[in-house]
Amino acid sequence: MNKRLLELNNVTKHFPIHKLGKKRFVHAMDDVSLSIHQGEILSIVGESGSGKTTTAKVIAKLYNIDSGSITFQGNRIDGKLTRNEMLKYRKNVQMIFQDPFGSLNPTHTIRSILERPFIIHNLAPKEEIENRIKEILVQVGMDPPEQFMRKFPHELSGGQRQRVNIARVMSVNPVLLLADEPTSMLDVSIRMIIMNMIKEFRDKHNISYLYITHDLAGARYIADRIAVMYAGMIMEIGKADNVIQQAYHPYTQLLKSAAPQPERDFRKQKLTTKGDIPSLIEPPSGCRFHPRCPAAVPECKNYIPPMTEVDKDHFVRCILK
Amino acid sequence: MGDIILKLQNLEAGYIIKQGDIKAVDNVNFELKRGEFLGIAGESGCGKSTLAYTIMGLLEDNGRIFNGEILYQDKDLTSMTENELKAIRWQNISMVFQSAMNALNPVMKIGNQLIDTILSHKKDFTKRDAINKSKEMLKLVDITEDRMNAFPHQLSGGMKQRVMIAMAMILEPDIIIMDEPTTALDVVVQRTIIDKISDLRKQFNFSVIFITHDLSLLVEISDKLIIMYSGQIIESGLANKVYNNPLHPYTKGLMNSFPSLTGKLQDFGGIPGKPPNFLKLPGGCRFHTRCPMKQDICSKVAPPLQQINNDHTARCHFVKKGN
Amino acid sequence: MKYVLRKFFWFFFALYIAVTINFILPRLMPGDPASVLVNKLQGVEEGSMEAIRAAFGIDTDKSILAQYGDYLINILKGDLGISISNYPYKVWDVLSKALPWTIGLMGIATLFSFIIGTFIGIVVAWKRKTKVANSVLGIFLFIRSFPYFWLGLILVYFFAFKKPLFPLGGAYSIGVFRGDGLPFIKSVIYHGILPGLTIAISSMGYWMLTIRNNMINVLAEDYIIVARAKGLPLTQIMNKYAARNAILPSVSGFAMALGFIIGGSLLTEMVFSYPGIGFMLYQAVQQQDYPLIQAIFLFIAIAVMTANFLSDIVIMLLDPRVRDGGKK
Amino acid sequence: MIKDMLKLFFINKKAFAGLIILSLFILMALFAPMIAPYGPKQNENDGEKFPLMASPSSEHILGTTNAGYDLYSQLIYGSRVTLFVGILTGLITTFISLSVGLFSGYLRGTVDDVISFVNNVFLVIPSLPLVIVIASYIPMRGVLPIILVLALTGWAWGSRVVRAQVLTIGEREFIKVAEVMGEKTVIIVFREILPNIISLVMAIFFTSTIAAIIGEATLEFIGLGNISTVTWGTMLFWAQNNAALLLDAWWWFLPPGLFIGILGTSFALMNFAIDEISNPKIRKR
Repeated sequence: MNKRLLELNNVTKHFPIHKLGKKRFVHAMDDVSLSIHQGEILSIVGESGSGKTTTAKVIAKLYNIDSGSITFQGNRIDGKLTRNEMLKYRKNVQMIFQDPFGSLNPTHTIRSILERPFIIHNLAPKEEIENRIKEILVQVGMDPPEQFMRKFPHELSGGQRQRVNIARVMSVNPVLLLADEPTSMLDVSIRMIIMNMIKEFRDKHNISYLYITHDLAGARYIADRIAVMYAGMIMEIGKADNVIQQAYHPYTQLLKSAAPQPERDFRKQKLTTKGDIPSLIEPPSGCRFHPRCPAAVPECKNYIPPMTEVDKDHFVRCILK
Repeated sequence: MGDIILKLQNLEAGYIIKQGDIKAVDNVNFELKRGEFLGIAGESGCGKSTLAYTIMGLLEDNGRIFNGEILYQDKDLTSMTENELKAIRWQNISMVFQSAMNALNPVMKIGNQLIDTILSHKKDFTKRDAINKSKEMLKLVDITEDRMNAFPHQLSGGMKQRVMIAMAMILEPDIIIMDEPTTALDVVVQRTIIDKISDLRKQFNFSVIFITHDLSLLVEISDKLIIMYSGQIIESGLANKVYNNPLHPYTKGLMNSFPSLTGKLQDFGGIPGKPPNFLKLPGGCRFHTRCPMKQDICSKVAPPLQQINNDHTARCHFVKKGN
Repeated sequence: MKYVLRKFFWFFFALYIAVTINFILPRLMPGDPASVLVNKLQGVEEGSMEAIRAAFGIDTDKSILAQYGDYLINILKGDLGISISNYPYKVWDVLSKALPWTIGLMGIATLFSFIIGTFIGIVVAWKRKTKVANSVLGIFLFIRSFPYFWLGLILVYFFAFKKPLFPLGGAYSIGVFRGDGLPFIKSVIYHGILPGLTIAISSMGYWMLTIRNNMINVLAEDYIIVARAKGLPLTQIMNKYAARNAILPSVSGFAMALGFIIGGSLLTEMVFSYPGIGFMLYQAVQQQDYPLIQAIFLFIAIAVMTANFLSDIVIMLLDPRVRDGGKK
Repeated sequence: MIKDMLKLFFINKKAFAGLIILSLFILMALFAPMIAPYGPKQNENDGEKFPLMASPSSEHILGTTNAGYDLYSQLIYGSRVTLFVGILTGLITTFISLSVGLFSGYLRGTVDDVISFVNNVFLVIPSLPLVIVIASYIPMRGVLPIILVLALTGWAWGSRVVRAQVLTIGEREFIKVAEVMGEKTVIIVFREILPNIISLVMAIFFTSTIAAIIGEATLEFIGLGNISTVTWGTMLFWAQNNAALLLDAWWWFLPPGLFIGILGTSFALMNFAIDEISNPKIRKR
């Protein structure tokens, strides 16, 4: 639990947008620092446009970062890697995407989708691949595997497709899995099953996760620690239960009060915020949340508060703390 | 809350496709009172959207109403001509669609899209009246009147959905059907919209049929709850009763699929397997293939929807009256 | 506004490329146009010969860059050189006589075919399940597969030769003059009907199919269902909701198709001996009048690019998303 | 998926009709010497000269030309060049469109900027007039120059459509998955993207083949092709040059054009069927 597996230090990622005239940027990630320990599940929670998916894609090396550093198992990986280094990194770090149908090429059978990892990373001799695929399919609960191997993605349900996706990433025995809202497009009845499977792989194989979600309750259920992102910045990070139960940041509190809670009589509670998620092209000055913050004071406009430790391992980016 | 304004009796509807008939709504009965908030929950493909489209009379060309009645204030919508239906649709029963992104015509100003709704129904309205009414409705959903001249792409997702709510309310209908109106939206936006709907309902006393797969949200906001599975109602009742005392194993499974935000952390399970194909429905109880409590009888005899007590029904062999 | 500027910039740049291609082509070709020119003009006195060479840009004494510079300057001055087959007339003079005919005939025919074809396409999509709609679709699919010139031949054969309802060719009757007023106009219209019809019939299928496919895509959109649910009259749904959205890709396709249609129309003019630039191109090709061929190509390129630019502007007026610099 | 599509293709009535017509033409081209009563440039049989400008008769089903050639035989032999030019040009055009579109769409960045710029220029330059200009400079011996000229001026539309499609597919998650898995670019392009645009590729092939058939006929008709070969286009050229129309020799100019149209229709039908199959919105309704 204590070994640091992945570390992001002050990572910034801006996407240029092409328009006539001056060059402008989408501030997708600003000054993001976080770390994931061996065998830990860190959940990033935030609304769309908060930069959580960009964070995962940056770690997956789908994007290069603008500044800061990313260290994996003690080695910097944010620069350009050789083909071999890249392959090695890819074998260790894998990603599960949100859309279970979009993640599977509709023109290939499950079998030919699942044999790619073995071929790319040279994991098994040709004649063994078939058996390895079967093993892994059983592991993700697709039993009997023969029945599924010949099928095309469109012949499977959403839950089955996501199982195939998990099977594919599991086949390379990764140490870190980036899961980008892996259950949000699934039917409610199957979500917990997939989440439980993810948890189980952590327990059994000591795999670490970066688990991205917009569902606060789900994050609390699955994660050891939670990071709350807003408009490209981390606002609060700490032990899962602490972040939820003692939410310091007004934004975390907002998310909390907005989440559906059947045990509460909602008629009594009203949201205290107005407005939409700010433009990431021209983000608000100072604290990114100040235009919507019910507790904002004049200084909030003027400077970006630093991350402050409010409790043990519980950090908040708010001027009031 | 008062009189019954909508009553579905033995409604059967669905689609005719090459491989056979699909009865996506199978023998559905319910009553909706004035001012009531009825939640309908179920997985994708349980027939909840088909139900909405059937009530609206908007089924696609291959859609059919096979049997049953939809009684709006004792008038049967299923036996009406398209013209008679037109007089009731939107005027008395309107709808908010799932994807606000695509529900507005991208090349028309939203003001005009509101106005044409009024003008096609209210013959005594002048254009001026319609404009004023539209502005008034936009104000109700917290959109300033200068947005009358905006095009849909200039609005955020939440704003578009609020425009759709204004559009659904503009003729002051008795019933608004909402088909997953907040599914595509972020939690905070979702909450503001839900708040808005509840305010407006208090103010105008219309009934809402709210369709979603998000049971945790539904329990929180509904008066009455209907759980659908494979085209059938498998449990219905007052929302707090269904939440506190779910009877059907499927409902229990659904309840167990939402981890609690602040409550005790326990293991949550979900429901393995997938809903049956409408073309190859299993014999007996439709849920028996996925049911953790299944017995021999379940695959042989289809259970009826039983009245368990005053406000609670369930379709399972193993629930008894007074449970 | 940025959108217009960008399109305007692109328009000029494309134009510049077309002009440059026009300069490069004869210099890349294996044959020697200069020798053709010299052969053709044998007997012309040496002084004019020099002038022609210079005008045509085959001044071998100068470097290619200098030639290019001269060429660009000449183009800017509207000096396209001298037509070989119409010596000693300038290309521009020859061309300007043919231009109005082509612009008139092709412009009107294309506009008609666009409007009618689009209209038919909308109706066919709206009533796509009826037998009539399907057979109309089939007929257009069939007609579209024929070369324009052959359709022209068929029309001439049946409606001018077998049943002399219309003239065999030309733009107006012999013996009628420009100054005659109404009789001249009548004659022009009378002569324009068959060639116009050829262009209209053969290009109509394109518009019809394009808008039909767009319509079918649009009709599956949610806002159509909403419009239906709102109880709007069908005509309003069809026009303001469906057709209004479906026509956008058609308009942006207009310019692109125009290149194709102009190509086809050129051939139509040949069949009807219509004194436009198509017929002129035919004659120029036969007589190897390279300056004229190139000038005609340049003109067509300019026409297509202008149309392209205009359709971009129309799209901007029709689609608020483009106006805001969003989509596309 | 691809198999399903092919299956649908063969079930589709329009595609089937198109396929039948095309096969008939191909058979006609292959077995021309057996079907045609005479050679394409034969003006005598056993020392007996054919009549000139004869109307259809039992000896000459479609009459003869002013040089005494049998038009029925010419029509049959003409299918050879027309089909050859059409299909080969279609293939080359599709190949260029596909390679340009695939790589500019997937690689993006500067490569894409440059390629799409050139592409856009080619798109707005009217191709037929350009072909005429080019063809008027090169002496056309054989059909190869025609094929090259048509292919080189006809690829722009296709590559733009491919590029647009590749751009959207490139955004799909399975491409990202392949990247994260460590696939090589070449494999991503050919194994992951290409199978997803098969229907588009077919559509481009059909469309460009029709364009090539008409383009070839047009060039021949103006006299820019090799007028000594026998194709449907040159048949029309000779018919026009000898005023067949004014001589009421319908048998000379009617059949070749009709055949061009029918051949074009067969491709159009298949193209239409592909559209029906691959566009779920059209299929559904």
